[in-house]
Amino acid sequence: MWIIRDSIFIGLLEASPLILAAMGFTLIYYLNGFINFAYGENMTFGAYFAVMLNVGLGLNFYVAIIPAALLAGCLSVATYLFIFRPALNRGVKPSEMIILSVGLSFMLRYGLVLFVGAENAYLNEPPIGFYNFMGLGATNLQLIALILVIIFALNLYWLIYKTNFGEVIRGLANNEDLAQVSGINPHKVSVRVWFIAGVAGGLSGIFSGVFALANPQMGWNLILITIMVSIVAGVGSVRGALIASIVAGILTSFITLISKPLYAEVVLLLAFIFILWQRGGKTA
Amino acid sequence: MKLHMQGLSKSYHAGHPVLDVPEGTLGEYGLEGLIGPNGAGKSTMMGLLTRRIAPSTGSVTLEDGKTTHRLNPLKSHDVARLGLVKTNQRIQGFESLTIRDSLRLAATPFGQETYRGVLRDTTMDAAIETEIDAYLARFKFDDPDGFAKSGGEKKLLDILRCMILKPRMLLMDEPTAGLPDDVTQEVMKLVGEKVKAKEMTVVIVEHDLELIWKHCKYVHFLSEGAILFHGTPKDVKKNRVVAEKYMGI
Amino acid sequence: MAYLLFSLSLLLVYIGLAQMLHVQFGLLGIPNFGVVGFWGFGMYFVGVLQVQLSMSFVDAMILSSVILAAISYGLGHLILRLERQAILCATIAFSAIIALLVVTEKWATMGVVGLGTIRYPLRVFGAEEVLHFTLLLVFVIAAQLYLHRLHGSRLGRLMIAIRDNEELAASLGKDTFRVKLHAFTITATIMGILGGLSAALNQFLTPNMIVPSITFAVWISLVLGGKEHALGPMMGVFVTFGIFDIFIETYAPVSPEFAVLVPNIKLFLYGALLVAVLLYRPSGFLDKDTTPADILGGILRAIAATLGGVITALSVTAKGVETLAAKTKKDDDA
Amino acid sequence: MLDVTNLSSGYGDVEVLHDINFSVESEIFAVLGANGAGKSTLLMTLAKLLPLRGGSLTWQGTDVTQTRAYDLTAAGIAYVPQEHNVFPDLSVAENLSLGGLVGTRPKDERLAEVYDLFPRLADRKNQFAGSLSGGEGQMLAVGRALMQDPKLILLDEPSAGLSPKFVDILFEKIADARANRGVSIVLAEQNAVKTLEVADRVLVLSLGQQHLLEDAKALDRKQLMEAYHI
Repeated sequence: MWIIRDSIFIGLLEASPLILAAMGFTLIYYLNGFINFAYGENMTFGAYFAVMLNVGLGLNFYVAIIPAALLAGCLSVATYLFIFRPALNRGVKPSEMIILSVGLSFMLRYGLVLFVGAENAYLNEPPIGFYNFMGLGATNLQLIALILVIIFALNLYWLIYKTNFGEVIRGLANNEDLAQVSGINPHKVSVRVWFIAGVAGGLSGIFSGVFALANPQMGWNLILITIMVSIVAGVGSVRGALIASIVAGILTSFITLISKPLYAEVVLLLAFIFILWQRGGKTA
Repeated sequence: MKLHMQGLSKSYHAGHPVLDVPEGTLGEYGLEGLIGPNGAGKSTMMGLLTRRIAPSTGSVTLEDGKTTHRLNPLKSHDVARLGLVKTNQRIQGFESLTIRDSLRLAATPFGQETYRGVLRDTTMDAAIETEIDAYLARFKFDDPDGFAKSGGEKKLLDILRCMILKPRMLLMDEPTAGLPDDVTQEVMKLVGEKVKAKEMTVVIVEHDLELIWKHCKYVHFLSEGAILFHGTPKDVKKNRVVAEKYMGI
Repeated sequence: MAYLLFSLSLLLVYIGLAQMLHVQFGLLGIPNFGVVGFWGFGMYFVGVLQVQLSMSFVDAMILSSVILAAISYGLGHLILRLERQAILCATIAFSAIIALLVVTEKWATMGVVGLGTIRYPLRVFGAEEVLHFTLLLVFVIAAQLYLHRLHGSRLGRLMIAIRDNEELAASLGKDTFRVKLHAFTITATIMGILGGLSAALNQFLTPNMIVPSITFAVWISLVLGGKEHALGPMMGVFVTFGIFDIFIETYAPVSPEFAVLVPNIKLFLYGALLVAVLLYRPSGFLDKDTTPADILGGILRAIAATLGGVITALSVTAKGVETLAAKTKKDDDA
Repeated sequence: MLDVTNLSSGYGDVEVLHDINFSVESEIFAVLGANGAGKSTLLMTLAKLLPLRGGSLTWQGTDVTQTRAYDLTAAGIAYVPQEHNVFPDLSVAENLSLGGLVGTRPKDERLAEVYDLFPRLADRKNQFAGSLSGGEGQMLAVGRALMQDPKLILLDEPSAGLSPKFVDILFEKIADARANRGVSIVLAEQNAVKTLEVADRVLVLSLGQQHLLEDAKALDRKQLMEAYHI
């Protein structure tokens, strides 16, 4: 039994950034129907904004999170307005949109490297405390990250499924023509959705080093698993992304506990190909 | 060639079927029409016959005098190779192929596109080129060596692509939509010649009923997923049910 | 000189990969985002068989190709019926699996320690590098000639038709899945053969050679060069790898301070170029109807652009050196 | 209210409608024609989901030829497509709520009216719209349009694929909406008889051309059969 309990506990701790990233990524995927690799850089930049505000401006560690996430949201909107929307308007096909997003991802990532260097950037952490929780160890930062992720994820969930704006988003993703004749301006809604997704991505980046550090490659390392989780979760369902990311986290830690950590990824990747095949490749 | 449907049905949601044909035969009379109001299931029937849509129940068989082919286990390309071909209602095309290349593609028998063939100089086949030239002489395109430009040219190319496959049974799904009148006349003339020469049997699905009355020997009337009536154009035109289903009278 | 030969050989490998991707994506529309997986599989498999089992190069290459062909065929069966985004994800996943297995299976690959030394297949004392380069050159030229023929052939026409409208091609009696499956298997296996040839080229293999950047470098080359043009892959690799990795890194007189930035600038520009091309010229440098005359003009323009870049780089460097000198002088004075 | 002058429209490479002229007043305005006549294209163009290729469109005295679909909706024109006329992954209540985005009266008030008109929808309010039957789906689509408090509804073949009983109910509701709410309706239909029972005036299309424009009462069977080529 310990192995299940441990898997769930470690899995949740590990999956917490993934949960936000998968939900945010899914929002964009759901609305615009293409895979956005540059979302990885959205996470990276979120973490760097936090470093900048925390170390550079000396802002309190927890306070810095909020403006950093908002800045990440703005970055996301900027990529939409200046790159993706013009491309969509020109009728670039989904498979080419992906290549475009890869290009943007390279640009942002190595632009960042040129700007801040390839080394890790560290945050000024508050003192680390160590807690014993049902016989399992976790640091105070890990627990706070987990709690914050739960709060943010629930908020996002509530926004999408319980508010009028959530209806608008889902309606627009469901049937754009009908949304338009219901009085919805798709561009306005898209801008807001990219902002929300960007905020989620930024938060995910901040949490993914458990507040510790930022690195230009961090988003890139997370984006593949984010894409997989989001696609496995089904046809652009934010609810599904929430569940799938938790399952992926728990499954990873379970396999890690019984074998080599890297096998967990291999198993996940094989499962991913298998699920795609089973579903007949309906991604969007 | 004849198409025989047996217990053929298709339902997308459990319950109400979009098409339900206990028994039916198409292609006995050379040139036939298939008509019916919106939502009657004409497109579904076309899709089922060419194996683009899998049926919920029932089977389709293709009879060409000697042999009978069961179509159920076949893929859509197998059906085409048996000689059953359909023109498209919506404009379809290969945007990177010129008109001539598009016709060459259709005229090349499958299996001749080999990796070794790439090394041999076999891209031009004299017989095929002659045939294409004949078609292009009869049907004028703005620039036969360029791309099909207007919707009409694309639609015509779609029909010619099917013709050059030399099908033994041709299903035409709304051939006139988007086609200029004079081209429609010429297409129908060509179809008439092929049918007369017993090279192919043709079934036309059309909204333009004038065309059906004028050219078809036999008409099937489809409504609410069932073949309600079939007969000569005269009989069908006289039938009250037809007017009723079309206009609710 | 030896380094130049190595770089040129690597350039040929990239051209070869881009040529195969041209068939997969440019002609057939299969978005293979796992190029590094197929290439890396060939490289490591040939390397392991040679080092651990002392197999001859030819035997190792044959065995590796047969196995990779079987894998590609199986993978193709699973994914080639899927829609494009799904194919893209599945091939990325495939390459990630290969990269992970190289790290975990230490008994065969030596893991992060690295695997070596792999010897050249053609062992003539003193001329091994040249012969290996020649082998790659012959390989790439042969592939290029075949591609040119393919573009005007029945098979090429069919491939383009499948890319444009697969359902319509099927309705004309073409077994589109079979065409895709065979082409995918063949080209993926050739990617593995190029990997096998890269094993000898690199001599010493480490897992960090199997990184997604390779896939993307090939993609960027193809998309920049022109995905639908037979010369697109070659052109693309010249303007990316050729200019940056060979010309600037090897020849441009860049100061060491500046040199460490070059790879990052390169990747940044790759990204920027890709964005610009997709937004403003989606067909890439060479349109599918580009003629040889256009290409010549393009080359001249490319040279001009390169010279411009080099001059800029030189002036930046000169300025940097000047500042540095001034600073050193100030320090000295102090 | 709505004036259509020399309108032409189509999809992609094909021009479907040529030179259409009419104006809709406070009435039920029927658009009849066999399939392929261009009814759906006409309504889609009026809803501004297809751009006009020629001609102009005026709504309550304002030129709306270039107006976007969502702005036209806000100006009081609702549109019910023939197919894909609900948000399948949203519940019935959410579908109606989206319809209520425009309009000024309290949403709950309008919702109550729609549930009143279609009690079946109230029973199914938490069900996904994608799981409704054909008739219920049509009701939801009409209900969603009524939620907008429109001055004009463009209704594209609401009877297609419905059982006769449902068609009767639906036409009754349409007549009801006209009579009690004063909303004008452009009703595209193939089913001429039912339509003529409720319509004031009729535009008959034939293969993309304007065949005739007539008072519903004055139209006789022969004219109609001619237009339908039967």
